[in-house]
Amino acid sequence: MSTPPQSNVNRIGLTAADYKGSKSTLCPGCGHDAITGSIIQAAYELGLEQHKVAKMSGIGCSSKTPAYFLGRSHSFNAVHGRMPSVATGAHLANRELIMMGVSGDGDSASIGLGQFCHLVRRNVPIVYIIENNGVYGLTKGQFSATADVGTRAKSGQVNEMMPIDLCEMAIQLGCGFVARSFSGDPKQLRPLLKAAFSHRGTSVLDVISPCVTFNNHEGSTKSYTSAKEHDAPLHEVTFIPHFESIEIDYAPGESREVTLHDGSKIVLRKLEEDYDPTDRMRAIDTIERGRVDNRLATGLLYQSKGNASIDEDLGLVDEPLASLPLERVRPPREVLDKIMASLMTGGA
Amino acid sequence: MSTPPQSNVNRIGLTAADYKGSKSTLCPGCGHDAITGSIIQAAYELGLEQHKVAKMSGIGCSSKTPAYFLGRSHSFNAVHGRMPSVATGAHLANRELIMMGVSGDGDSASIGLGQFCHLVRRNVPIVYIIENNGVYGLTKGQFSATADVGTRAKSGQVNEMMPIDLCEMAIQLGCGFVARSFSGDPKQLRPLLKAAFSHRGTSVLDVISPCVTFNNHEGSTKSYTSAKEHDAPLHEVTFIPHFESIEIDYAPGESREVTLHDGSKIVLRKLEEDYDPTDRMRAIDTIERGRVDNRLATGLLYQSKGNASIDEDLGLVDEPLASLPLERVRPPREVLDKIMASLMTGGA
Amino acid sequence: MGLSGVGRRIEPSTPGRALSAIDNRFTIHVATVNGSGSQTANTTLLRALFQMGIPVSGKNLFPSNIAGLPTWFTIRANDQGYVARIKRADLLVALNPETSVADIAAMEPGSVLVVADGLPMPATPPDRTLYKVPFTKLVEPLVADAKLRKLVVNMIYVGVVSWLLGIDPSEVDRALVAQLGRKPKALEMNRAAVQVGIKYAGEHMKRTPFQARRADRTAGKILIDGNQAAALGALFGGVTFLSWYPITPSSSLAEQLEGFLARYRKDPKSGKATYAVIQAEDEISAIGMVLGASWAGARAMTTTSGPGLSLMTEFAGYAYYAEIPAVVWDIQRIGPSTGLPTRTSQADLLSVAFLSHGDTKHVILFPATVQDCYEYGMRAFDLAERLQTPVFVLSDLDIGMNTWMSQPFRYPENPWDRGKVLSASDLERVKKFERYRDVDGDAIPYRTLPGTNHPLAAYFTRGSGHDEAARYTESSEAYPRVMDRLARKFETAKTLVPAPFIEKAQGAEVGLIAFGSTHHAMDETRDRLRTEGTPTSYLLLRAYPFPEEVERFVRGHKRVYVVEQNRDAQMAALLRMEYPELAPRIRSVLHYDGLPIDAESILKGVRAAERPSEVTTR
Amino acid sequence: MGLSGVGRRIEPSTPGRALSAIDNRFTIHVATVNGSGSQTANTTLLRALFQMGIPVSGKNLFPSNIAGLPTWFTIRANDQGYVARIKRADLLVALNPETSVADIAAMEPGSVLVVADGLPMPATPPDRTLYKVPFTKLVEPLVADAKLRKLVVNMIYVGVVSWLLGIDPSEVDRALVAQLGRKPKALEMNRAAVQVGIKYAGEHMKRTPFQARRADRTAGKILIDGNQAAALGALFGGVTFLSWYPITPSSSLAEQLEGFLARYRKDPKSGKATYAVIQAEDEISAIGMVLGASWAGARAMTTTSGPGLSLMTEFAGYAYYAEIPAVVWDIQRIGPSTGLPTRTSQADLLSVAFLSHGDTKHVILFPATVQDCYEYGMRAFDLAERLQTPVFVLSDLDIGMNTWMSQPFRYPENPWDRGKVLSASDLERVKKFERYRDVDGDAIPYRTLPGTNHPLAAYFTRGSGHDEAARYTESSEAYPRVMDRLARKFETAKTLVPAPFIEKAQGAEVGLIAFGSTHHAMDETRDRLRTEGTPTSYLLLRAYPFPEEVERFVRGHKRVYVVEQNRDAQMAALLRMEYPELAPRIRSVLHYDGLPIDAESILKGVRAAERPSEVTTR
Ligand SMILES: Cc1ncc(C[n+]2csc(CCOP(=O)(O)OP(=O)(O)O)c2C)c(N)n1
Ligand SMILES: Cc1ncc(C[n+]2csc(CCOP(=O)(O)OP(=O)(O)O)c2C)c(N)n1
Ligand code: SF4
Ligand code: SF4
Ligand SMILES: [Mg+2]
Ligand SMILES: [Mg+2]
Repeated sequence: MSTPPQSNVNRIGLTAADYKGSKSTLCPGCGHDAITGSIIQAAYELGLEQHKVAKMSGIGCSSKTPAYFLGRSHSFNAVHGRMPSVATGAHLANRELIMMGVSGDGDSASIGLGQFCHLVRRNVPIVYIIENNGVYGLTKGQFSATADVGTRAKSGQVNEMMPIDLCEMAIQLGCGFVARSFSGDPKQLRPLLKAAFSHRGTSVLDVISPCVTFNNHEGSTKSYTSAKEHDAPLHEVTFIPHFESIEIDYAPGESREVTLHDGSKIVLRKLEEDYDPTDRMRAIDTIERGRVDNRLATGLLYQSKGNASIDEDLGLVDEPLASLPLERVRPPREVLDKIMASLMTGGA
Repeated sequence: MSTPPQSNVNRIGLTAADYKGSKSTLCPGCGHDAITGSIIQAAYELGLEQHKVAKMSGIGCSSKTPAYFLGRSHSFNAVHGRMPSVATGAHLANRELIMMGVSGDGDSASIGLGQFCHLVRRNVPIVYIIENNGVYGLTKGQFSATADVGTRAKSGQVNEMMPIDLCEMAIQLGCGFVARSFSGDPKQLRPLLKAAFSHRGTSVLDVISPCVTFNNHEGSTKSYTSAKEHDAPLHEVTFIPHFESIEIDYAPGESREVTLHDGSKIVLRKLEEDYDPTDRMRAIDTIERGRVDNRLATGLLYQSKGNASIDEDLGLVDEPLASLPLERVRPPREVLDKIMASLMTGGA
Repeated sequence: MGLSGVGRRIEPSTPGRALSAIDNRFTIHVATVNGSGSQTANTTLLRALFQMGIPVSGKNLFPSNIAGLPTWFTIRANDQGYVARIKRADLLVALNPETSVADIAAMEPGSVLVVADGLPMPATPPDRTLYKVPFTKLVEPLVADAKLRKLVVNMIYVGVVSWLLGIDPSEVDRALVAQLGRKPKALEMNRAAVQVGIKYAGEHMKRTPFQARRADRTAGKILIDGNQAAALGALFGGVTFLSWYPITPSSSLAEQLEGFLARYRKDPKSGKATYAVIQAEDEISAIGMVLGASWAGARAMTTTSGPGLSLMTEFAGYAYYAEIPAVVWDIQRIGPSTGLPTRTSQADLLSVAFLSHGDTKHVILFPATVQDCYEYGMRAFDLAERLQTPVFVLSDLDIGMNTWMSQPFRYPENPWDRGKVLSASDLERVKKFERYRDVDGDAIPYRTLPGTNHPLAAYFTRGSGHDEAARYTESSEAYPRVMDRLARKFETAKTLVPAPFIEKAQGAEVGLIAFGSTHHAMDETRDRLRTEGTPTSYLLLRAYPFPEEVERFVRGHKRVYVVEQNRDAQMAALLRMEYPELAPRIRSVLHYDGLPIDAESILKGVRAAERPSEVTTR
Repeated sequence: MGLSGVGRRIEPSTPGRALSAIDNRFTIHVATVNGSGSQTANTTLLRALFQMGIPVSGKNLFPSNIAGLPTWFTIRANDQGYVARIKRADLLVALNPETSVADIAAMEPGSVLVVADGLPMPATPPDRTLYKVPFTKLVEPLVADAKLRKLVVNMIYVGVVSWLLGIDPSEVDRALVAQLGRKPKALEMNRAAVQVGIKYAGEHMKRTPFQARRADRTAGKILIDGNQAAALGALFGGVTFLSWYPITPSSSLAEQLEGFLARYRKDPKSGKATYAVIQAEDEISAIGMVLGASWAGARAMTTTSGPGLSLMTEFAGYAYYAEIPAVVWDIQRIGPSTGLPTRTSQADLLSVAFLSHGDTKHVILFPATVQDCYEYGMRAFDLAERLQTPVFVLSDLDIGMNTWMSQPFRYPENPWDRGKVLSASDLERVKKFERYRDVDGDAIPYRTLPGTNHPLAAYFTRGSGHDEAARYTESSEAYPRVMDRLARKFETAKTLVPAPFIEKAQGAEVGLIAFGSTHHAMDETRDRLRTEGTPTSYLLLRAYPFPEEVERFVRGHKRVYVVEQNRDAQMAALLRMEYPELAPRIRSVLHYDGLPIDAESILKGVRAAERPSEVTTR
C-alpha cells in the first residue's frame, strides 16, 4: 500500500497514514496484508471518522488484521466463528456505530457458517469482509470449507468436497450488497469497499486472499497465479461518494450506474458482456456457471435497496440504546404500583 | 394412516403395523403424526429391514417422532440441532446402515443450520426429513428461521425476516436429491420418501407439517389451509422400486422418468408446465420465483447422480469399521519395531 | 438491598404440626391432563384461599410435551406460612384415567377423594372419604360445544372443592372475575359451572374435617411467579438488550419481559423502542450478542437453562478474561443433557462456577424468593457493570414457574450503577487510559465504549493474551499479572454481592445452609427440629463468591448441613474448596428427584446424618 | 499396564547439584525467529548429545503466529536425568535482533554467549564469555540463494556450539544424516555449514568449562514428542474413527495419527482404509461425530484444546447420561478463551471433571510421560468402551509438542477390551435385553450396536429421561435411580483406571502430589529437598476418579503439597472435595506463567509453604 505524501489529507484532514494500525505480524506477502492496505486507503478516501467505527473479527490470521488498520477505532476480536453474533449485539446497542467485520473462510464458512447465515438473514448493517484463502492459515494449512474441488494441500491431500460459496449464500439469504474481489486487485477492491460503507444493511465482500505460506503452491486453486488466471471481472468499478460530484461519462450503453442508500453512486463500466447486478437470478446464475467453467466472477455481484435492516425492523429509538439515561429506561413508580395492584388480591 | 389387513404383507413378510413404533404423544392432528404415517407406509411398501435402519433426530416435537415408527430400529435422539454430526459418525462407523434423519425447522434451520449445511456438503448418505411448521412447537410457538415474511404468530408478533429455504440451500451445496412436500399429501409424500431411500448420498425432504396448536391459525402461512392454498405440485410422482417391474405408460411427452442409484425409477407426470428436475438452475429458479408469487412448489425439485458420498470419498473398506476384528486394525509388531528403531538413535 | 422477603416469616402458632390436615392447614392435589385447561380452575381455587387471608402456594407438575400427558397441580394452604412442597395430599381431585389408580393409592388415611365417575380405581380403604362425581353428565346441560365442555368441566370441581373446604363462594367468584373479567361470556359459563359443582356437593357430600377459615395472613401481599418477578426486575433495572433462545423453564422469563417492554418501554414522544429483544438462532449466538451489546454499552442479558448454559461455555470464558459485563439467568431444570425439562433442580452450580476451560471463576446470585428474583433482576446489572464480568443468576423451575406469595415489590430507591466507564470528557480530564490497569486498587479497571469521541478512547478487546494497556502479548510476566488481578477482582466481588441471610439459634451446635428454592422448606424443617430438641442456626447463601460471614457461620457450628437439590453435593463442594480447614464439619443433605424439596425429606436427611454418614434423601 | 516410564529414574550421581553447569550438565538456549527454519539445527544438537549417551530434553518456545516473531529453543543436557525445564541457561545463541538485549541480559555469571554480529547488545559484565560471530559473512560463500542462506546459517551455529561443548563431530554428522539423509544436496550444504562453524570456533574461541562427554545414559532409548506417542497408541489401540478440528497444540496429534493410519492401516487386499478421519467444521461437530461413531461401534476419538473443549460441553453431558463411549484428548494450552495458544498449562482440570450442566462427572487420565501418551492412547479406548462413558485424556503442550527421551514402547501384549456389547447370538442366549439395567452389579449396563440382526436388539438412545429399559420417562423414581447407578459406575471406574505411582520416603512428614508434565520436575525437587533435610514421599496422580491408594497416601502424611500448573489449585480442589476430612492438610504449589514448571519454582513454593500459607510461584 502506498502512503500518499503528508500534504495529501482527506475531507476530515487526515492522511492515509492516520488510518494505519500496529505493525502486521503476518507472513511477508500474505494476501491479508494487501487487503489491510486497501481498507486503509478506502477509509482514508471516504474520510471515515475512526471513533465511530467498530472493528469486529473472529479468530485466524485474517481476524488478526483489525489490529493493523484504523488504530483509533474500538475493536472486538471475538472467539472463532462467532463474530456475527457479537457484531449484532454491538450494532443494536449503538446503531450509530459504523460496523466492520473481518473474517476468514474457516471462521465464516466452517465453524461460523450458521452465525454468518443468520447475520445476513437479519440484515445487520455491517461491512462483512471474508479474507478467503481456502485454508486455515493460523493452524498451518488445513482445508477450509471454501477449498475448491480437486485443490491440493501442501500436505498432498486433495479436497473432494464442493466449496461453500458465501456470496451465493448471502444472495439467497436476501443480502442487498454482495461483491467478490481479489486481494491482488486493489483497483477493483477499493471502490467496492467504499461502496459497501454506503449500503444500509449487510454487505458481504468475499475477497480471494492467497496464503503465501500454506496455499500458494502448484495445484492450489487459491494461489496468486491461479487466482489471477481465473479472475473474471464482470465490469470496471468506480465509486462516487455522495460528498463528491464527479461526472464520468461513458458512451451510452457502455456503463451502468447504481445509486446507494446515502446517495453515493457506483459506476460499472461494461466489459465483454453486460452484467446487471440488480438481477438476483442472474447473479446466482453467474456464480453457478463460474463454478462449471472455472471462472471466478469478481465485481459487484448483486445489489438492491434490500429489506429493512434489523434496527429498523425492531423500531429502535434514534439514539444509541447504550447512552439512554435512566429516566428513559426505568418506567415511573406508577407503573410498578399498577402492576403490583393487579397481582395483589390478598384478603382481610 | 390406514393399516392394511393382516393378509397384506410386504416382500419380507411384514405388515404395515409391524413398522409402527410406540404411541405418539404429540397433539392430536399434528402434521408430524401424518408424516409418521407416511414413513411407516413407505417403509412397509419398500420392505425395509428394520435392524438395518438407524433413526437419527435432534430435539423438538418433530424429533420425537422416531419413537413412533420403526420400533425395531436403533434410534439416536441427539441434542438440539446437532443430529447431522452424530449421523455422520454413525454412518462412517457402519456404512451398511440405512440412515434416516428426522428434524424440525428450528432444529435444522435455526440452531442446526451450520451442521445441516456441512452434512449436505459432505454428502452423507441419509434420508433427511425436515418436518417444517415454521415454529418451535415444543417450546410453544416461537418463530423459527423458516417462518415466512409477514406471518403472524399466535402471540400476535409478525415475522419480518426472510425465511431460510433449506431445499435451495441443499441444492446450492451440491445435494443430489431434493424434494418438498406437505404432510397432508401422502399421495405425493410417500413415493418421494421411497425414492429417497434409493438415492446414494444425502437426500433432503422438506415437508410442510402444520403445528395445529401454535401455528395453524388465521395469518399463519404454515397452517393447513394456507399450505393447501399455496401448494403448487410440479408433477404427479410415482415410484417404481427396483424389485418390481411395473409398466406405466403415459402418452409421449406427458411424463419424465428418473432412474435412481439402485435402479429404481421415479415417474413424474407432467402437470400444467413441464419440469425437468435434473436442471439445477431451473430448480433454484423455481424456488426463487415461488417466493415472489407466493406459490410453494412441491415434488421432486432436483435430482442428480451427484458427487461421491463421504464413505466413497474416504475409500473405506466395504465392511463396517465397527465390526473389523483386532487383527485388521492393529498393525503387526514389526511396524512398531520399525518406528521405534527410527526414533532410537541413542548412543553407547 | 433489603432481605428481599427472606426471613420475613410468620411465627408458627403451633410449631411442628404440619403433616396432618386441620383448618387452614391442608393440601389439595389435582390430577388432570396436559392441555385440558385446568390452569384457570386451579388458579381460581388458589386465589380464593389467598383472598381469604390464608397463606398458599401452587405448584404445577407438568410433562415435557404440549398436550395429552398427565399433569398435577398442588395447592398448599398453611396458616404457619409453610409454602414449600409437601408430599402428603389431603384432598385429591382425580380426573386422569391414565393415573387415577396410582393417584388414589397414594392418598393417606383421613384424606378426601373426589374422583371422576368411571375412572379406573384401586380398592380404597374405609378411612378415606371417597366421592365419585359424574362430571361429564353435570357439564352436558351447561355447554353444547364438546371442546368447550372439556374446559368448563374443570370449573365444576372448583365448585365441589370450594364447598367441601368451606371456601367463601364470593371469594371464588372474585377470583373468577379477576381472571375472566374481560370475557363476559366465558365468565358466565364458568360461574354456572361453579354453581353446579357447589350444588352437587351440597346434595351429595359433607364438608371436610379441615376447613378454610378467614384469616389475616395475606393482607397486602401479591401472588406471582419468579420468572415474572425477574422480568419486572430487569424492566425497572433499565435493561436495554435481551437476546435469548427458547428453552423451558426459562422462556417465560424472556417472553414476559418482552411483554413488559413492549408495553412500558416505548418512547413517549416517538413511540419507538428503548430496548432491543432478539430471538437468537441458538445460545452461542444469544450470549455472543449479549457480549457485543454490553461491550458497546447496553444493559444486556440472556435467559436460558442447562443445555443452553453448556453452549455458552466458550463465550463465558471470553467474558471473564476480556472483562465484559453480562447477565445470564439460568432457570435450572434437572439432568445432564436434556434430562427432565419440566422438573426442578440445583445441579448447574459447579458447571456455572467454573464455566469455561482455563482458570475461570464466575459471580453467581442465588434468588430464593420471587422478591429476590425482582431485586436481582436489577442488581445483577449493577454487579456485572461494576465488576465488568458476567453475573449468573441461578434460579430454578420451582421459583421461576410456580406461584408464590410475596410482599409487593418496592420501587428502586437509588439510581443504577453503570460501573467504571470513561466518557470523552473523563478522558480529557485523566489524560491517560489503559483498559486493564488496576488504578483504584480494587482490581477493577476502567473501560471506554465504542463511539467515544476521544483519541485516547480506542482499545482492542481480545480473548488472547493482553497486557494492562490491552496490547497483545505472550509475555510470561504479563499473563499471570492479569490473572492475579482477576483473582483479586473476585475478592472484591465478595464485598459487593448480597450478604447471606443468617438466623442464629442460641447455643446451636448444628448449622443449616441452603440456597435458592430450598429456602422455603427450611423454616418448617427448623421448627420441627426445634420441637425434636435440636435447635439449629440457619444461613441462606445468596451469592458466590462467599462473603466472609459464611466462613464465620461455618466456624461457629460443630456440624453444618448443606441442603441442596442435586446429587453431587455441589454447594458443599464449593464450601469445602473455599474453607479447607473447615471441610470436615461440612455435611450434605441431598434431594434430586426433580420435584421441589420438602421439609420431611430434609428432616430424614439431617436425622440420619446426625449419625455421621452422608445420606441421600428422595 | 506397566509404570509407563514413570519412576524409572536414574539415580543421581551427586544429588542436588543441578543449577551450575559442569560436564554433561548444562543448558543451551537458542534465540531466533519464527519460521527461520532453526528446527533442524536444534534437533541436530539435541540428537548429537543424545547419541553421546547424555540424557537430554528439548523445549520449543514459539509464538502464536506463523512467521517473524521471536522463538526460543532450549536443550537441557543432564546426566542425572533431570529433563524438566530449567530457567538458567549456560550457553546462549542469540540470533534475534528483536530480543537480543533481553536474551543477553538474562544470562548469569559463568555463562557463554554466542551472538550474531551486529545485534543490539546490553553491556555484558566480564564474568560472561562473549563471542560475536559474523554468521551472515560466513554463510555467503556457502550458498548463493538468499532464501536458502536464511536456513543454512543455522547450521553454522550448530558447528560453533558443538565445538564449544566438545560434541563429537561424528555424532553431529550422524544426527544430520538422520534428518536430511533423503535429501543429498541439502545434506551436503548443511554439512559444509557445520564445518564452517567448527572451523570458525576453533580459530576464534576456547572450549567451554562445561563439556559434553560420552556416557551410557541413553542406550536403547528413543526421542519422541507426546502427540506422536499418543498417535502411535491410538494406532495400535485399533482406532477406527477420528474427527477433529484444528487447534494448537492438539493438531499435531491428529495429523500424525492420520499420517500413521494412511501408511499402516490400508487393507492389504483391497488397499482400502480400515479407518475414517474427518476434519469437522467445529468441535461441536467433532464430538458429535465421535458419539455417533462410538454408538455405532467404532473406536472413536477426537483431539482438541481449551476452546474446543468448551464447545464440547453439551455433548459431553449427553455422552455421560446416555452412556456412550468416547475418547477426547485435550492438549492443554493456557488461558480462559484464546489465552496463549502456544503456552502450556494444567488449567482445564475442573472444567473437564464437571463438563456439562447438571450432575456430571467424567473419567480423566493424566499422562505424565510420552510412554503414558502411548499407553493411554490405547487404554483410553478400553476404559471408554468398558465404562460406556467419555474418557478425557488431559495432556498439555509441554508433553505433547516437546521432545522427550523414553524407553521404546512395548507392543501391546493383550487384546483390546470392547466392553459389554451384546451380539445377535448373545441376545439369542440371554433372551432379555434392557439397555440401562445393572445386571452385573458393577453399575455398567450392556449395549447393542445398530445393525444387530435380532428382534431384541433395538433400543432408543436419548439425552432425556429414561428408565432401565431405555423407555422415555419423567418418573421421579426412575431419574434418581439412573443417576445413582451412574454414581456407582464412577466408583467402579476407580478400580479400573491406572493406579497412582507412589514413592514413599522413610518417615517423611511431607507428601508431594503431582500429575501430568509437572512430574518431570519432581525428582529434581525431591532430591534437592532431601539434601536440604526434608525427605518427601511422592504420589503421581494418573487418573480421576482417584483410586483408594490416593486417600491412603494423603492420610499417611502430615502435610501434602499438590503441585500443579494452574492458578486456582484445581487438583487440590478435587482432592478436598473427595476427602473433606483430609482437606486441612492439603496445600498447593502453583505455577501458571505458561512456561513449563521447573524444580526451582517448586522448591520456592514448598519452602515458603512449610511456613504455612499458600504460596504462588512463578
Ligand atoms: C473453538 C476454536 N477452535 C479452533 C481454533 C483454532 N483456530 C485458530 S484460527 C483457525 C482457523 C482460521 O482459518 P481462517 O478463518 O480461514 O483464517 P486464516 O488464518 O486462514 O486467515 C482455527 C481452527 C480456535 N481458535 N478456536
Ligand atoms: C440447546 C437447546 N436449546 C434449546 C432447547 C429447547 N428446545 C427444545 S425443542 C426446541 C425447538 C424445536 O423446534 P423445531 O425443531 O421446529 O421442532 P418442532 O417442535 O417445531 O417440531 C427448542 C428451542 C433445547 N432442547 N436445547
Ligand atoms: S499463514 Fe497464510 S494466512 Fe497466515 S499470515 Fe501466513 S500467509 Fe497469511
Ligand atoms: S405443539 Fe405443534 S408441533 Fe408440537 S405436537 Fe403439538 S401440534 Fe405438533
Ligand atoms: Mg483462511
Ligand atoms: Mg418446527
